[in-house]
Amino acid sequence: MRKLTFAQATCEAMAETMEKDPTVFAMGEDLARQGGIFGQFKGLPDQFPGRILDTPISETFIIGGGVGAALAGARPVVDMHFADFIGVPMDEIFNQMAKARYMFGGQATVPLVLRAPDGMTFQGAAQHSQCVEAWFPHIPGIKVVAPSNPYDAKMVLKAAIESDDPVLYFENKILYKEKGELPEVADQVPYTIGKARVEREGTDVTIVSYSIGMKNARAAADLLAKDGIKAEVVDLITLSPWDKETVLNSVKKTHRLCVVHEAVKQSGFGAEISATVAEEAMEYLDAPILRYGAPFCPIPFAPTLEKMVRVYPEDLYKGIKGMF
Amino acid sequence: MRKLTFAQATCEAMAETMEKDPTVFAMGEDLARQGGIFGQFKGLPDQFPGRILDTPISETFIIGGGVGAALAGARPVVDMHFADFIGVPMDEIFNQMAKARYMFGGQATVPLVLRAPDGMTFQGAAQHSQCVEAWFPHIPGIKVVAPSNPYDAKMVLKAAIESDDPVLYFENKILYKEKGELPEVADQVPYTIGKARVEREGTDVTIVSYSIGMKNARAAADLLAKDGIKAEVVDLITLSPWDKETVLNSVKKTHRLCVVHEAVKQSGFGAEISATVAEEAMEYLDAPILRYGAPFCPIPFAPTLEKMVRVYPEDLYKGIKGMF
Amino acid sequence: MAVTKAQKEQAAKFYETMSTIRHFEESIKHDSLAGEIPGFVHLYIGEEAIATGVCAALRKDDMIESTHRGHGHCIAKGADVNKMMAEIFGKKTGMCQGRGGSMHIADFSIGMLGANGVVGGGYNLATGAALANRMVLKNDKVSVVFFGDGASNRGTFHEAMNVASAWHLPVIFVNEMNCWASTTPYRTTCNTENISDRAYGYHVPGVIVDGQDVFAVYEAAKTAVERARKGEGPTFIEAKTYRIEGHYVGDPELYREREETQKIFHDTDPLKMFRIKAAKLKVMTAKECDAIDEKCAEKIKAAKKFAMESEYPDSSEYMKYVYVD
Amino acid sequence: MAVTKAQKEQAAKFYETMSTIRHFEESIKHDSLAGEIPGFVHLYIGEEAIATGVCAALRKDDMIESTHRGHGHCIAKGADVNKMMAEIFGKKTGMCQGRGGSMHIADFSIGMLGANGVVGGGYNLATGAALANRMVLKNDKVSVVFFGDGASNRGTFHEAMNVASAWHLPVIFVNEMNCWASTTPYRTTCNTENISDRAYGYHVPGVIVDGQDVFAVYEAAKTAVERARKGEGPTFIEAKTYRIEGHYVGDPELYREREETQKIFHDTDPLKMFRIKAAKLKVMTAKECDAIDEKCAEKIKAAKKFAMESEYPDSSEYMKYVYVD
Ligand SMILES: Cc1ncc(C[n+]2csc(CCOP(=O)(O)OP(=O)(O)O)c2C)c(N)n1
Ligand SMILES: Cc1ncc(C[n+]2csc(CCOP(=O)(O)OP(=O)(O)O)c2C)c(N)n1
Ligand SMILES: [Mg+2]
Ligand SMILES: [Mg+2]
Repeated sequence: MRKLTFAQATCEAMAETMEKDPTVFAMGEDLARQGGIFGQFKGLPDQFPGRILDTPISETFIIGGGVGAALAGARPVVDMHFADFIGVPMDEIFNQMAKARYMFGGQATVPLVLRAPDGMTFQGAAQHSQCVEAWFPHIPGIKVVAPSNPYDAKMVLKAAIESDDPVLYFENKILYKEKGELPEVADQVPYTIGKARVEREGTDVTIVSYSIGMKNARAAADLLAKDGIKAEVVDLITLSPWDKETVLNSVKKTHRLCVVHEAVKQSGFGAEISATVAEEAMEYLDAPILRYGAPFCPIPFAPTLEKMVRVYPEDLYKGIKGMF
Repeated sequence: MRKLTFAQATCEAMAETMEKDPTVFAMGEDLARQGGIFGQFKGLPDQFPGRILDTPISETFIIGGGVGAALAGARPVVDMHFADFIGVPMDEIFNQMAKARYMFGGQATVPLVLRAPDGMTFQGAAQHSQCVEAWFPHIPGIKVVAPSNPYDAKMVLKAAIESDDPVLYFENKILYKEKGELPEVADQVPYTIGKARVEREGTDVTIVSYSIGMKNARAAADLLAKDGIKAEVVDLITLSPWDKETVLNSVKKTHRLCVVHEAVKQSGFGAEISATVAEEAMEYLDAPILRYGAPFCPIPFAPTLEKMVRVYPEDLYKGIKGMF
Repeated sequence: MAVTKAQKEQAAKFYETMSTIRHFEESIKHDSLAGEIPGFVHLYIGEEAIATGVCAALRKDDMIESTHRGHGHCIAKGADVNKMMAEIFGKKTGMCQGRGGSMHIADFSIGMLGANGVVGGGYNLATGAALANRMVLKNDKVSVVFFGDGASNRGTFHEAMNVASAWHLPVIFVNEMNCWASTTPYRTTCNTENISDRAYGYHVPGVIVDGQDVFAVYEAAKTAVERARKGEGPTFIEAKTYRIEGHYVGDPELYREREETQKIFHDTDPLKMFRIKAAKLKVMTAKECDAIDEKCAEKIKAAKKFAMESEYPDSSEYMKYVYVD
Repeated sequence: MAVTKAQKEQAAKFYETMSTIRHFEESIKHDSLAGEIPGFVHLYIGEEAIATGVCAALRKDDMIESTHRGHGHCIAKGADVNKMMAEIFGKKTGMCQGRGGSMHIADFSIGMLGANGVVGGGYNLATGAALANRMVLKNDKVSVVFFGDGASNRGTFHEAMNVASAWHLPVIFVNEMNCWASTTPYRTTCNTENISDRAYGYHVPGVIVDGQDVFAVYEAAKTAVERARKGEGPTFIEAKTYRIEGHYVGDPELYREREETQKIFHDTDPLKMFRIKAAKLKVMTAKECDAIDEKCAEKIKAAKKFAMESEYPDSSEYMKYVYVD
């Protein structure tokens, strides 16, 4: 076992797939000279000369060009700089990347990964702090992943690059520096896109999250444990196609559900999870579903305001306690 | 009472507000020479010379320029041509239109209306048939409306133009030609953005929808009525901020909920409605919530395939029957 | 200078391609007006020389990105008209198995990477394909993106042109300057008479060519392709043409005079222009042209028959091709 | 020619604005490095002459759209430095009441419509404001959009320039060509030495000016403003400058040599250039400049004190300003 940060783990995933497959390349802003603004491409430019490209500030090209490169037979990894800017190439994602295969009747393959660093860091304010993953599980033709720890960061990114379908890979800015254990290369089990993981078993309540939301899920489970409440914690990992079965099975066992993410609550991905359980396993529920997300507000700058749009483990703890 | 089409009703709304307020103007593609590709601006270019502008095919300008015009003190109505292209100016919507007021601490006002014709017509295929309203109730700072009939088309558009906040106005392409009764001008009651309407009262099940989805809701209610099941039909009209209270009150009365929209089901706005009820009124439910939307598939061209991605009243009818 | 056999063959090929497109489009127009074709259809009538001249300068494995007005590009690149027709009718035997239709016609086997329902959606795809071919896959394939005068006002034009130029990518920007973007005349949305003036801003050669003259288009394209293949970067070709038909089949064309359009067609029809020039160059006679027209008419009749007799896709397979796995 | 009083006053105003910006930025730099300022901060040091020269040519009711590097624009347009400093510290007394911070600094009362965290986000806003003022509100206000060399590669540039040109809108595109876009040197992402070459593609006058010379910038801006106000349309001004500081405060600048940057600053510091030129023009003496520097240092010290002593916004009011109603 080795300790790596989330950012380093993604670098390993890149290196291993680039080593194996010469058609994998990456492009985006500040990748080649800087190794990515969060160090998530560090070392790769030297290791793979000419395959990590610094682009102009031209996001429709970065993403649209990535789709074109994929159509031509390459395996691009394109970087969004900040997920906040994903609106710029939204049409390329929505109308080209996601639909090329279907509308051309299977002639096209788009093996592309779009990496999108998201979430609040300290006082990034309204345009550098956002979580926008919820838009994408609504778009057929793309897959969406959002790992929560270094081990998954690596295995999920490898799976994404190896996938023949386009994958949006959300990576949280706070998580980049988090360290976690990774086994030696030989021990690793490939990740299958679409699979959730029961990270902690429990009998009393199911807490579902992904990405940075998992920090809240874990911390809330710890708080609850002190009161003897055993929370089952499910890390979704993939948001589309998401692993309904694992969530439903867990809820059928615990009879209570709490969903949490950092993104705005209204119309967030938590709604899909909550709604699905309400529709498919309501009879198993002993209490109304709890759902946590940010209030309906752009992200403010001042520390005193920013702290108000965050979700805290105590919120979950209190809410879940109220279920019993 | 007069009979007008939905498209004509929107023209009346435009004319009445433009008459009153010289700062209202409209811009988009094919508005001035054609009166809008669906006739939704017909007559206005002659009535208001120089205030209905044909733009280049430059959607970031149409929307971003609209935001700039609003910041400068005008009241722009901007047209999206097809809602399918809303990804092109997504950044302008998401990072500028929605946030200007908040991030500048209340200094800015963005009284803009974005009109977006959406939905399936016959075989428009993957890039000319889509419903994308679900992305926007996840964005704080904008309001989202989607009327279902000519009367609302007019009153909601007037309210949108008069609102000092930016409003996304989704208008369904099939609905444009539908006729409905409109009272004389003096009789009209102004619409308040955020209010749903109980269109039909009932006691046995609540069907919630908006826009074209209301056709399914009404037709299903008719089918159910034949079997003696009294459906309460709620037209949401506004998606953000949406009228939770009306929906919750209805569900508390009927104890059953069915949600339907034309958009893809997964991560659609129906999830928010369903999730909210599951969270706030679960104890009132006598049956699991039903949610209908399109399958997870781009919209195909061939008639035999396109019909598979539509929702039918019979689907709702069967589902709701199964609740009893 | 004596006319060579190769020149004659090339001329015949030009004419056959143009005539195929013309007949194809006339057939589609008829059937679309008759309500037999679902969806929106945009015709290439009057613009045939552009796709024909450009694609004649390409190899089979070169790649093109097309537009909503894509039938001509598809035929010129060498697609099977039966499968095209079937696709436009929404049949299972269509090249997209009925999932795409007119606006998403594509044939990846010949590098035709698709029509596009998003105006200006093709620039970045073509540029990305060029990047992949040159910098990643290390081959010498060339990409072409076709686009209209209206499309030239989209921001994607700028992003793709800039990158293509900065990185000397093998991509050719072929502007079909047909004076109209749907209902909007070109000059009301643009301050420059020639769109190719914009090429200067990227230090890319900007070439204006008579889009009604297939020989001229071919020569311009050949030069651009050679340049691109040698790694010298992109070229911008502005082909002057005119949109003869309505924006789409069924367009009432309230915004212009049908008479004027007909006069322009009368004066500049590329098939007619071909006949005149071919006679002057002595590469083809009117009779030879007539024979090709007849052959093409038959070919398109057969294509229609093929399409009409084909089945619609099986409803139960509607989810096929959303994902690879 | 004798120097007039007006010339002297103008020179003094130029220097005071530049000196205010310099002191403001030095103060911010210090406090940001000390960890007292939240968020990302981008400094305008070395580029002061551009905002100063441009805004001096504007009226109070003219409008500007700024960038992520927006303090200089805001000060030059006439904003109160106390409120600015408070905003950057995230305080309630800030002009955005602590909701925006450095990247969203704005002062609508003087037509400063906001910094922008989205690179290239300002073009369309400025152009739309120009459209509203000219075509809807029927006044003669002019808009300016500032943008970097990196930002010039965004598609929004193209869409705004084209409309502005086609409709002769009163908007001035001021390019701050500081040779870097974050870690990326300009010429690796662009094939033209001068960004202003692009103006030709829109038939818009493209002017290159020494961005270190406030007098030259002012003259160029004045001409552009007159043109715009008369309804003759947009102008593109490329002001050549250099990014002296890291991209943001704290940038390790691994991608370039600090020494070279310092040499460039030594040779082209706009405040220094001003002193030389002012002496030559006999509009200001070194002593007068020193006095202004001292005054500005005091003003910024007071601004910092104001900011530090101000309260953070009340947590309970975090939802204020999401909507008007
Ligand atoms: C992004 C986008 N905006 C608008 C449209 C609607 N639209 C379809 S074709 C067209 C006109 C295109 O004009 P041009 O590029 O000149 O091509 P032409 O039709 O003349 O061949 C428009 C506005 C679209 N399909 N995509
Ligand atoms: C749309 C978008 N893409 C990327 C970024 C990240 N980013 C912020 S500043 C910057 C560099 C900007 O360079 P330039 O426009 O030259 O301005 P300068 O910083 O040199 O003043 C980048 C890439 C962003 N904020 N917005
Ligand atoms: Mg055209
Ligand atoms: Mg720069």
